[in-house]
Amino acid sequence: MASAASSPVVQMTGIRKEFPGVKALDGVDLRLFAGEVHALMGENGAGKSTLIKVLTGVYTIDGGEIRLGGEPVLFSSPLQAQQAGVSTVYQEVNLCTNLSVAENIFIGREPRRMGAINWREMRRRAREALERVDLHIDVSQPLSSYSIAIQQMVAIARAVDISAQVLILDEPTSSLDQGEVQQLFRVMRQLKAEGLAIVFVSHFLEQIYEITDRMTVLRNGQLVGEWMTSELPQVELVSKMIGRDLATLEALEGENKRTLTALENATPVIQAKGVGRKGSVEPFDLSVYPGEVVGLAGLLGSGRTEVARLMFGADRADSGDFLVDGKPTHLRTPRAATSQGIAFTSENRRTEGLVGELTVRENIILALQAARGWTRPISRKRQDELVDEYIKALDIRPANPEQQVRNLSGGNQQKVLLARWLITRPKLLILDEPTRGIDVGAKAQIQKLVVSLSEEGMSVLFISAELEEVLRLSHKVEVLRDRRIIAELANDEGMTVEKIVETIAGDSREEVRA
Amino acid sequence: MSITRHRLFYPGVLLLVLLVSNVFFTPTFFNLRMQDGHLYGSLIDIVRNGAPLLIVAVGMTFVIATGGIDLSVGAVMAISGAVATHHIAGLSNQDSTAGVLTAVGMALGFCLLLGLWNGILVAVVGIQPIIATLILMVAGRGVAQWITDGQIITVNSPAYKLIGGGYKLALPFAIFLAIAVLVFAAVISRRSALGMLIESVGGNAEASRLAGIRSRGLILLAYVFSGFCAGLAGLMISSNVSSADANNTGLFYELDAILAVVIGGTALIGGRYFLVGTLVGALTIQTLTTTILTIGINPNATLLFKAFVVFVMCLIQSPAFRAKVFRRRQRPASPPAAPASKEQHVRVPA
Amino acid sequence: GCGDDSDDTASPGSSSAAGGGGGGSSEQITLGFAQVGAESGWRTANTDSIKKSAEEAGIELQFSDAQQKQENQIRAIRSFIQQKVDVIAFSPVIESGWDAVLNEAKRANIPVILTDRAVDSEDTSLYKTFLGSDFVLEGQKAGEWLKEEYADEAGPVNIVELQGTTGAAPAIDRQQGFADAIAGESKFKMIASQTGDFTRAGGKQVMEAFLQAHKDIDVLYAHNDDMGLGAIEAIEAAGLTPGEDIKIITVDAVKDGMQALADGKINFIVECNPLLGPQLMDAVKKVVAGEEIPPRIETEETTFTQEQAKAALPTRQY
Amino acid sequence: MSTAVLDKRPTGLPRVSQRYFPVLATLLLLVLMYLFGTFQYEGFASGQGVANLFIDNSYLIVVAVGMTFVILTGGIDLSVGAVVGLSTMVASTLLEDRGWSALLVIPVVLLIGCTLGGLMGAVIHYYEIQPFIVTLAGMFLARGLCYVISTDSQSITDGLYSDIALKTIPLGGGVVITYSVIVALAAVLVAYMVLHYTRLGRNVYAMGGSKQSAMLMGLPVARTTIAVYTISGFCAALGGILFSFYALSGSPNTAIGLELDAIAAVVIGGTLLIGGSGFVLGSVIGVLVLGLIQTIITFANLESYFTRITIGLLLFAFILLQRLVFARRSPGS
Ligand SMILES: Nc1ncnc2c1ncn2[C@@H]1O[C@H](COP(=O)(O)OP(=O)(O)OP(=O)(O)O)[C@@H](O)[C@H]1O
Ligand SMILES: Nc1ncnc2c1ncn2[C@@H]1O[C@H](COP(=O)(O)OP(=O)(O)OP(=O)(O)O)[C@@H](O)[C@H]1O
Ligand SMILES: [Mg+2]
Ligand SMILES: [Mg+2]
Repeated sequence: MASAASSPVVQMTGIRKEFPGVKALDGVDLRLFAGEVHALMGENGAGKSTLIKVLTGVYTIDGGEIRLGGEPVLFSSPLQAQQAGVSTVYQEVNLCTNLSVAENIFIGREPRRMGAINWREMRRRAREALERVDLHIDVSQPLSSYSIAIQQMVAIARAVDISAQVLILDEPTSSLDQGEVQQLFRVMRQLKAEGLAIVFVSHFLEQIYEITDRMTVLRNGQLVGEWMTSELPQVELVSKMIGRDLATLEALEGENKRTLTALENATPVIQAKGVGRKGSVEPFDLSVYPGEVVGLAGLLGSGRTEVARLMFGADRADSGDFLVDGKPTHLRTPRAATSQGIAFTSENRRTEGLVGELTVRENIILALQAARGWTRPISRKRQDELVDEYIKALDIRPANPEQQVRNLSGGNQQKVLLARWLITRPKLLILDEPTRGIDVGAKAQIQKLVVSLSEEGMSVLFISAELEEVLRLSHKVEVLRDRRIIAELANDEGMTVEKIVETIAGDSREEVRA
Repeated sequence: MSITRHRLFYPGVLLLVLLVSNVFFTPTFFNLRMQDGHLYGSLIDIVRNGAPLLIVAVGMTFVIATGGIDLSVGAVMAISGAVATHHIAGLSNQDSTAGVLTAVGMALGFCLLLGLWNGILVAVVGIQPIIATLILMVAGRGVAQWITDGQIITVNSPAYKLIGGGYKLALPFAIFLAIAVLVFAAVISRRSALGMLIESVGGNAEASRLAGIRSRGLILLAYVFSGFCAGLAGLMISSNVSSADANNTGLFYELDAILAVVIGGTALIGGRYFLVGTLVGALTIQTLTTTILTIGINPNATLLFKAFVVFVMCLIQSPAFRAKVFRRRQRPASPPAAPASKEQHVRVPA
Repeated sequence: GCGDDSDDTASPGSSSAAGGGGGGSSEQITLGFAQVGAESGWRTANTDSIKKSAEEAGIELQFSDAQQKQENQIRAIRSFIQQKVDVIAFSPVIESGWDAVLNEAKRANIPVILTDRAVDSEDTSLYKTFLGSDFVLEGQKAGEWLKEEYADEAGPVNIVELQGTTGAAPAIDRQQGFADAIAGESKFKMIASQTGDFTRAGGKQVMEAFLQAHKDIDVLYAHNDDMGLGAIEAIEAAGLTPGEDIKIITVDAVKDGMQALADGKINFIVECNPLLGPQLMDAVKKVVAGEEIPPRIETEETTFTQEQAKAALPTRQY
Repeated sequence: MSTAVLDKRPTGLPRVSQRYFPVLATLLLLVLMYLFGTFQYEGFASGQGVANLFIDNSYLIVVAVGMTFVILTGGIDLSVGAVVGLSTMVASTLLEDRGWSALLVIPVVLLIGCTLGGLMGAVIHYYEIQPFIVTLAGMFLARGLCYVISTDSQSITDGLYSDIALKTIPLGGGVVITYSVIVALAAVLVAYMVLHYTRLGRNVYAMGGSKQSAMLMGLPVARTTIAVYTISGFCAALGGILFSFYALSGSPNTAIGLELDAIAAVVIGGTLLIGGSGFVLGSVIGVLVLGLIQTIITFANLESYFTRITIGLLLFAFILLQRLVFARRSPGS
């Protein structure tokens, strides 16, 4: 437990950071003590990631002071921060996907023998480091061959392995499943016991209350305050974060059991028959009916993303057929899928979703424009209308359509990606981890949106690591294991998260985790 | 303050400085006079000689925006001039408008095909652009030499001469062509969604694919347009001297064109492109060449001078450089020490 | 004039062609020729002449184009040695750096003939003969004509120069020869000198700039016809009359140049003859037959005034 | 990329050869091309012929090695050709006009190359200017210095220098190589070791993968950038020395356009121009491909203008075959 008596390891005072047109941080303080897990809380765009980047030398501060162990410091690069014992997992997975897993963990501090990198030793130690987070993968494969979740775990393993004094985790759990999160928490507790100071950012309030000791809350780049986690009830925390009360959140309570009636005689929007891809997903059958929300549940790497990609033509299926509205259709390319009214938001928004250099407006109208072809431009007026509407609807901040998307906070980027597909008014919306990195308020908004869209007749294929969320929204849940759909569960009375977990786990839970 | 923020502020200033510096060596540098019914002067020379470069650079801008590069423009220019003059030289009446138009049509048509070839290698076969276009860069000049039989073909055709060396409304016709290409490119890409889609493909190819963009067609289009531009520029250069020199036309033009694009602020990795920037870049390069000639720099030192100017240009354009120079001056003003109100902000509950 | 010259040089080639053809039945001579490249019309004419006269002389020609790269030429010579040709001939891309490969040829007992450009090897036994023009002399001829032309005038005479490609042997030597020739007389002033890269477009652009920067140009000296032809366009565009307002001297005497000379737009051309083929084949045969040949064979070259050009034009070969 | 699949079962091929599969396949294509030349032209295939391929291209191999470092980080170095030219000029001038000893001249030349490269690297990193412009300015600078030193070419007659240059090493069977070949192969070996067994080497790959990530992972991005351009400058200078061994002369017009050959060799060798992936051995193969094309051309007895066309066609055939071999491996566009 943190003792206020001892002096803080890190003390940031009056930090200011301005980007052209945005005051990202305005007089923010942060104190970190040895042996504590400290939550950094705030809505999307509140300034959490910026504060972390300022601390670790990615950005230079415009004002304020940073002390490490009592000494004033000003890191000019993450390298210096690392050398001073501050290791960080930044929000987006920032690893080199062209390198092997082992290298990603050890690059910059590779074990050497007689001056030369000792690859064997490096792989061995990489396996050890991954063991700590309970990940068993081939460390000599390039990182790009693993899913975003695995990449996230690798990033964590690297930071944990480096950490000496301070460990900073910026939304490390956004794409992890329950098991993975628990494993991470085990490691964090252990490090805490070893005397490390840990900063933890997450939009999952349960996780915050489970693991953190104290918290600092930011709003709009300003400090709201600092509290002991145990002394600030969840409801109060949320209202401190969003600055208003919880009406939006509560509106969703009760929306739990959802069944669609009269599906028997309807034609599925999309029907996959024996669709599969060698080495990727075993052939599966899957039907989505108009207005139906289908959830995909499974462990990390169980193949949910692969199913989604096949349904969108992002990967080409090598077996099976698709029926769209009952008619046989080839879905060989995303282009073919979009012209059938199918939309897809990738879980990997940075590399597969957004075009960072383009503006918010351009990113939002991209898919709609692509569908119309370049010869039929959407008039600027119409663009502005559409974009304004969705910036408001999804509360994208800053509400500046001409801002470059790469300068948006992570959560707001996710909203932009969602907006891109919503304005195409698709028949089927495939959402892979759409609530990744989205704050409580926005998450509730998005969930509500999914519900209302499905009520309007849009079908949704919904993937989330959060089973509660899957259960809350879906009419039926497809359960995956080892890249196979093993069960289809109707979300009727009596269906619970536990039951899904049991199905995923099959006979013995241990077997799956191994 | 806000005008200095503009992307083109520093390149523009540099261009002006280059132009003005000429006056110290040639006081009459900005003078224009009428000569045989057309305007005559250094500025006119700069614009006319810079026109082909600008046109090639406009085509190159699109290719670079898609994340590619086109090394073959120089060779395509040579081929274009060779095809046109070869046809004209065979005419009984070299000045016949129809004959010249056919020649121009043949040349440009052929260059479109060459652009298509590049585009197919890049977008369909999937060869890295630099190598894909290198093939035509090497082979193309051979083709041009083959057409001209290695000799310089000279034609005597005022109609053909118009394209690169003639005048309309007292101004070089080349200027109108260059403006037409620039305006066409700007309008077609910015009034339609072409520009944005190209920038999207160049900015993030995979994300664009998943957004349903047909990137293959766009990339093809960019290379075809670049081929067309190179062809037109080749015609201008060949027409300017009423002859086709397969060996030398467009030699090292690809470097100048790329340089013009890059000076204009378009990044070589693709994404956002700036046509007006390319215009400034092309004019700057031509002004630099003309400056070297008019102020009489020793030919042996020409390259050193060029190196110096390009270097200064990079530095002045670099925000990082300006920030470093600027910050040094500003630093004393903003004390790095913490504000006095330190304790007030820290609220330690319990 | 020149037409005669060309015929003269062609005749020994064609006469020996018959002899070569006769002897060829028993043992055909193979000549490996490493050309600089195809960088100019002059060079292409040179290549054509060599190919044609080899055919006429019944000599088998192994031809290689080095694309202006010394390393390619070295490689070509090596491959000729490997292929065991009887004679190697080449126009060196640059003067220096041939000792190693020429030594290899010597060890393989293959005689070497240099054409068009010389090498600076101290060991002259590395090659049998040099066959070509003297670029310095060409520059001097240009300068001499100028001195004569302006003999009666007080001056000052303002000269601008269009140089060939920077660092190219003909450019350096033609500049040198010209400068040497006019050095004695202070009335000649070189007011500007720039490279036009031997091309028409280059010549035109540089001349345009000269005309903007200097109001009183009397003479233009261009290192080849093409740059001169480009410059003529610039001069005309400036409202001046080439050949009168500005006197023009060029080197090469290609057909277009001769035409301009005959039309009075150029005042004087120093010939640089690319038609080395017949003389080369002659030398090759002599070398193979073991005959002595002079260490330097000058190509027959002349100069042209406007009248001479009119006379020579109908019979020009290139 | 996300479609690649983990296969935990050991496959038939050992892992190393899987990683090097592209390079090996390219090598195989090279051999096929060599066989083509052998059947096509008499006197083509010989031990010395192969040795000559290395002798004639030793300098390009070295330059391409340096270029590989730069391209692996996602950069480009257009100055190498001019630096090669400058090196031959500096060497010949110092040796002949100044009478310096070869033992002094060589380090001086290498130092000049490193300095130029290092400066360019620093400008690229600290002022965040695109490598293309900076190295283009470097190219103008180096070439301009050549002409300022002299526009004339000059033979090198220095005893020690020409001894090293002309000395051949018999390999048996009448096949000989030069010291330049040894130097080039040594450079390749060192580069391989540096790239795969030092932190610098791995940082090079990391930067090519993502510069942003490399920075966030705490890698010394500044140092690495400066290092790769210094290495490239060093290699260009070394290539210049090898060239001056090869031609025993210095000339201001040496190696014009060599940068393109070097870049082409690197890319043909399988390195991605955007960086992050490729092998230095691939670059060597790329050089040999270009050299072999040139050799075929010299044997082919072509018309002047068909020389270029044929080079283009051979290059095209090679790239196309290479592409077909890999078509299966990389899905998508
Ligand atoms: N490089 C940049 N340029 C301009 N604005 C930026 C830049 N980086 C961040 N911002 C802005 O600073 C503000 C804070 O962003 P930050 O990424 O710190 O938010 P966050 O609290 O981490 O949000 P999230 O929970 O969505 O990750 C946002 O308004 C964002 O748009
Ligand atoms: N635990 C693991 N062990 C080995 N490989 C894995 C593991 N998890 C994922 N992978 C690999 O990563 C690839 C991508 O998995 P995919 O993204 O389809 O899974 P997912 O169910 O969508 O997981 P996520 O939770 O990341 O969304 C799979 O092809 C698989 O080979
Ligand atoms: Mg964040
Ligand atoms: Mg997934």
